[in-house]
Amino acid sequence: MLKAFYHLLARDLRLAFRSRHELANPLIFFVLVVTLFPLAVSPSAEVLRVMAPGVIWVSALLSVLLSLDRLFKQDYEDGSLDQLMLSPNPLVILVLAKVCAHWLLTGLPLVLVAPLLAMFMYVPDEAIGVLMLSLLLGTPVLSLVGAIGVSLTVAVNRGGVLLSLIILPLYIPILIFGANAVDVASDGMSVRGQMLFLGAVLALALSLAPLATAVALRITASR
Amino acid sequence: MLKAFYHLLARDLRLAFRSRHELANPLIFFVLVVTLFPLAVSPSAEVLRVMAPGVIWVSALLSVLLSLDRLFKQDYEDGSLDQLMLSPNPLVILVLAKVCAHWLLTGLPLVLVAPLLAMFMYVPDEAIGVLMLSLLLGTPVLSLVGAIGVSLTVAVNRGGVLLSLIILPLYIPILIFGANAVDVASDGMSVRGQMLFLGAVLALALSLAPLATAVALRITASR
Amino acid sequence: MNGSEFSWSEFLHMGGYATFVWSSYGLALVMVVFNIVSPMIERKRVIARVKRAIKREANSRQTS
Amino acid sequence: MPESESTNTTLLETRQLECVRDDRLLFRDLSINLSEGEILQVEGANGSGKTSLLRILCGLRLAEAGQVLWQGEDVSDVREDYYASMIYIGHLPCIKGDLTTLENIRSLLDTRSQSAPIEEIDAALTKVGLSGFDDVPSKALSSGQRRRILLAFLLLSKTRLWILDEPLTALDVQGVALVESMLMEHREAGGSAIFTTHHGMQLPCEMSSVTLGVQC
Amino acid sequence: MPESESTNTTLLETRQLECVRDDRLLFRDLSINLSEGEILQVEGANGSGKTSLLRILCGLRLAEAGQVLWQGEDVSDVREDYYASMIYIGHLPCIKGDLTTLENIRSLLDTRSQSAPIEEIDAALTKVGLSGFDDVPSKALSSGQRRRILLAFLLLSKTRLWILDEPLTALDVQGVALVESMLMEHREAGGSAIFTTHHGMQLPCEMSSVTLGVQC
Amino acid sequence: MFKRIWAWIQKFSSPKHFYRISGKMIPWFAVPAAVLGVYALYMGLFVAPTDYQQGESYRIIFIHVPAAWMSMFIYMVMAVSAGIGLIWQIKLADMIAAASAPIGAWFAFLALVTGSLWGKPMWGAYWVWDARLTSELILLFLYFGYMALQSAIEDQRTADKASGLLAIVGVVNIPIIHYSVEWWNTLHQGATVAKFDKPSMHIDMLIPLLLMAIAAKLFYAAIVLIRARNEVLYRERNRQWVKELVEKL
Ligand code: HEM
Ligand SMILES: Nc1ncnc2c1ncn2[C@@H]1O[C@H](COP(=O)(O)OP(=O)(O)OP(=O)(O)O)[C@@H](O)[C@H]1O
Ligand SMILES: Nc1ncnc2c1ncn2[C@@H]1O[C@H](COP(=O)(O)OP(=O)(O)OP(=O)(O)O)[C@@H](O)[C@H]1O
Ligand SMILES: [Mg+2]
Ligand SMILES: [Mg+2]
Repeated sequence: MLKAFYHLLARDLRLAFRSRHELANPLIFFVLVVTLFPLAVSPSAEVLRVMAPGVIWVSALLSVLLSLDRLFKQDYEDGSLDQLMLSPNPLVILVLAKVCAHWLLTGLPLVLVAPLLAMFMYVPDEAIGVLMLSLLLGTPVLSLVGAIGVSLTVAVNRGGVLLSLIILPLYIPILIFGANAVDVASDGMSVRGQMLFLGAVLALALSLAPLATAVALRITASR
Repeated sequence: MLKAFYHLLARDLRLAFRSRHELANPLIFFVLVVTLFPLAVSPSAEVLRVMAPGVIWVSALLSVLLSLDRLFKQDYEDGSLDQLMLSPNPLVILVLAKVCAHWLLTGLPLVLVAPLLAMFMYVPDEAIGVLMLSLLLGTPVLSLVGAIGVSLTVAVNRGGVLLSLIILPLYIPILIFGANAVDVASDGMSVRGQMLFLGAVLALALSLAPLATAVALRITASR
Repeated sequence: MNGSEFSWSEFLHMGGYATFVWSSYGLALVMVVFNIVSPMIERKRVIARVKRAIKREANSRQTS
Repeated sequence: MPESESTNTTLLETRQLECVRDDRLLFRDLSINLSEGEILQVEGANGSGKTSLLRILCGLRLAEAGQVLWQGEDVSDVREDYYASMIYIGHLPCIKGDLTTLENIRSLLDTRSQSAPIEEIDAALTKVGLSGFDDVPSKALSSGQRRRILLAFLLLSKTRLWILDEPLTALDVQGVALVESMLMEHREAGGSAIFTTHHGMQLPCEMSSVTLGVQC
Repeated sequence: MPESESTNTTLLETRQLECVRDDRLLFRDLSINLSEGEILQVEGANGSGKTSLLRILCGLRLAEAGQVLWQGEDVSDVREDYYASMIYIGHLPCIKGDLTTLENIRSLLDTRSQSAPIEEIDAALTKVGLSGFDDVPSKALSSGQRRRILLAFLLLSKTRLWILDEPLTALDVQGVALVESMLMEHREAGGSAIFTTHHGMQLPCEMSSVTLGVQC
Repeated sequence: MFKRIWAWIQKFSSPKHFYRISGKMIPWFAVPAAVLGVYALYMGLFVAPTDYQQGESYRIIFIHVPAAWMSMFIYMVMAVSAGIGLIWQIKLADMIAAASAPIGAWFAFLALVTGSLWGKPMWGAYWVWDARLTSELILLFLYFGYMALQSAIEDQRTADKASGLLAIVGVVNIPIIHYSVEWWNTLHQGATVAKFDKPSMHIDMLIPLLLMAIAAKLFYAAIVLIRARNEVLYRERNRQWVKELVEKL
């Protein structure tokens, strides 16, 4: 069972590394979207500093959202998903493997590059650690919850925007707490509460989301 | 030839109206993304007023970007695009018809709903007209330029983020001028220069982009 | 440096801007070296690939 | 191999066509000569390049070398002329799941700037065994039924040259017979066709053939 | 129609299966009985519900009414057991274009928690005519070659029950012969199979069949 | 006459011919590049006087400015040769374009980073949203877009044409970007710290700067040839001459 998890994870990672450009894409999208704001709003330091936590979090969220497609869509379309569902292994494990791969390929790079963008947007140094931590706790939740949404919409063609409609509301708590933590940290206050919240949500999502996704897949696979 | 234009436009519109939810999607995405900012940054009127033009423009841009897929992707995948290219009519006309349909289905609704969002974000009334005008001039350019990008990436599977990488840099001038015009109008100044610029870019895009798209399609259709 | 005696430590100190100056020059050096080395590695890879293809072809000709 | 009894007008001709995919040479120096009223089958094993050849003939793909001529002129020079008198049906469905059978046919005809009265469309649908399905969204049709929509389109398009890639895909026995009779009628009306198929297709008439690939 | 000479153990059984799609009743009260060593062909015109039936048998689709039993127990109760001993190959490729032939086969086997030594895989590839293509990314293969990867997977999976939806799609004449011989060998080894096809498949052995649809 | 020129171009631009000639040309670029580079480095670090305003930090100029110039120059080279490849179907031009992109991206990156490193002591921030900086950043993205598209499309000819078209569209857009960013910045803010308002440069600073710029161009020429040769080998790998050549290596 652990082997099944590991094999699927390895396959997904290998697939991603096969098309190198795709690997970098969510990251570049993230950077690009963040860059749009100074251009659209104002390049002045005061304005940017206020906006930065929110903008970075929203961009991270959108970047994960748009890369969710690669979780199941292609597998659904080429029939690989059928094969996964016909696997003698529990579907939950396989789902978890796919979500893991997704996070390693999208969430993690965002966590790593966010400090740079934060610096460009004049976020004070002491808040940058908090930003990374909040993203580290938050992005896995985005992947996990996103998986539910994708599995529900996988049969809908051109479901991209439908997907956002379904998932964005679920993302909002994460967004609020994540962005708020950075904001508070910029003012030099403690962010223990926010972090505990994010941690709790992560634990919850980790235990429930794969199950929900597996159930959803069994439903939507019926074609 | 005009008939070919009209038929294709009608087909695309009919297709969109057939799946009603899809019709509403770019609009809902737009509204959702705009809504994220008060949640992520700050609900205070001063902050929102400063951010509003930029945020609305960025959201409109992302919303158009994400809906670009429907321009050619599906037609490519189901072979309809092959049939279009084998049409005795000039490809440029057909491209223009598809772009028109795309704008009517995404750009126009954004133009119409933007005033409402602007009001919610405390944009002064005198700037709202400018916002609409700037979107009216700008969104067609987004569709036109976007068409080039989509036609280049149509053969790349999971090209969604690649598409953004290619197009976002090309969108930046529109974004800057559009958002800036609203900003300036909020301060009660004249926006003649910005509007002229947007108009000029629209004229340029209208005359060159369909050609480039047609060339790109002939290139990428080769499979 | 003009006039006064040249001193390596002073030179390396760069009037207090050592970090910035030397990391710029360092990065430039890295970039130059990378741009020289990477096409060389690439060349080896291409040649190896062509050789493999030739060998495969020869093999398949033998078997058939 | 154009020594058929048909008129001697050459419709489509290729000269020294060469196609390479991913390092593998699929064919080289391929010269085909299709005259009016001729039916040509492209044969070859899996992966021998049949689909690639047909797409090159349509101008949807660039050949590595060589030319495709329509009535003696390079197709890229007489594109509109050529496209007005040929029709290509490939592996892909070209069908919009959200449109009904009727709408699909109409919009396919539209791309060719053609139109047909409803009676004619009805007749074609009946012929291909889809009568009664004209207002069903195509996504609710089975794979074979979807292919039949294309057959109706083929009938209605009334073009001189048919280029068909595996027209028998997903069709049942009746469907195969239907395609055969359609080809015969087309030929009698003076039309030409190029097609590929892996099923043995028995036409009660002369057929030329080209075989691709000495491959694998 | 399970009165074949094979052993009497019933592997797969359906009871009063009913399938409705889009308001149209495809079949009702369908009872199939597949014993060990039996080969069953599902017949029917386009759109008669063959694909739907096979997906129901796999548990990939819910029937409107009725049950599917694996060795006497409802498949949803013995899912892991059932899935460990059956394999389904449908219309869709299940192939990743970015992976090589070898990697594709490996990862397909992985989903079944199986593995095979490289020699065995090589042998299978040779058998299906893909030797030499083992390190080619699958997207560079033709449609028929891609189907052959699935045949290799089928060979390597060594399961008792094969459920094949149109296994002859896109295959050339040799490919068809290959599938026929594979089915024969599978049967001799005591395996069972259910398949659909529109091509006449001639197996030199008894075959049961079920015909769907009094339709159209 | 015209025909003869065309024939000559075709001959010279045949990959095989290019491969042979370019092998001989590389040292002619590489050696002067190295010599000039080292000399400029010596001049810049040891001879050029300290700037009375910026102190020693200004020495970043000898890296930063040539890199910034090169990033723009290479984009033009890339777009022009992509255009030639697209219109006249000259494979060599496509190869040059494809070989240029990564080098240009590296220079853009170098200009950005050295600029940032210079900005910290000068402006007190690694980054400000100034017009020139922003358009350099966008240039880097244009490079990324070109490279991503090139590598995303399997078929080499399609990839060349598609990314070539993109490079050309990018060129149309560069002046638009340039002006929009300028106006954007002058229109509504004055936050940018004092810009480069140096009346005239000390000659001892100017010379190493110019030498470095020339060295950078020569360096680019050498590297682009090496890279283009790799492209030739790779893309012509099925031709007999490549096989023969490789067997000798
Ligand atoms: C990330 C930060 C920076 C970026 C992206 C950047 C980018 C550029 C670019 C693109 C150019 C070429 C402009 C042209 O020739 O049209 C340039 C030139 C130049 N930069 Fe920077 N720069 C940055 C920071 C700085 C800083 C901090 C300084 C010094 C205070 C500086 C000083 C110069 C000078 C002196 C030139 C030459 C100007 C000329 O040719 O007229 N740069 N830079
Ligand atoms: N997208 C692709 N990229 C690269 N190579 C391809 C691609 N598609 C097909 N090929 C290669 O081109 C060759 C010919 O493919 P093509 O689809 O034309 O064959 P075909 O004769 O139609 O085969 P089939 O009978 O299986 O449909 C194949 O051998 C394959 O290796
Ligand atoms: N996605 C769908 N939504 C609704 N109805 C569908 C869908 N797919 C198929 N159907 C309907 O179900 C019926 C059976 O389809 P199915 O694909 O099972 O037929 P089939 O026997 O496999 O046909 P074929 O031989 O053409 O493959 C068809 O008549 C069609 O109307
Ligand atoms: Mg084919
Ligand atoms: Mg079927």
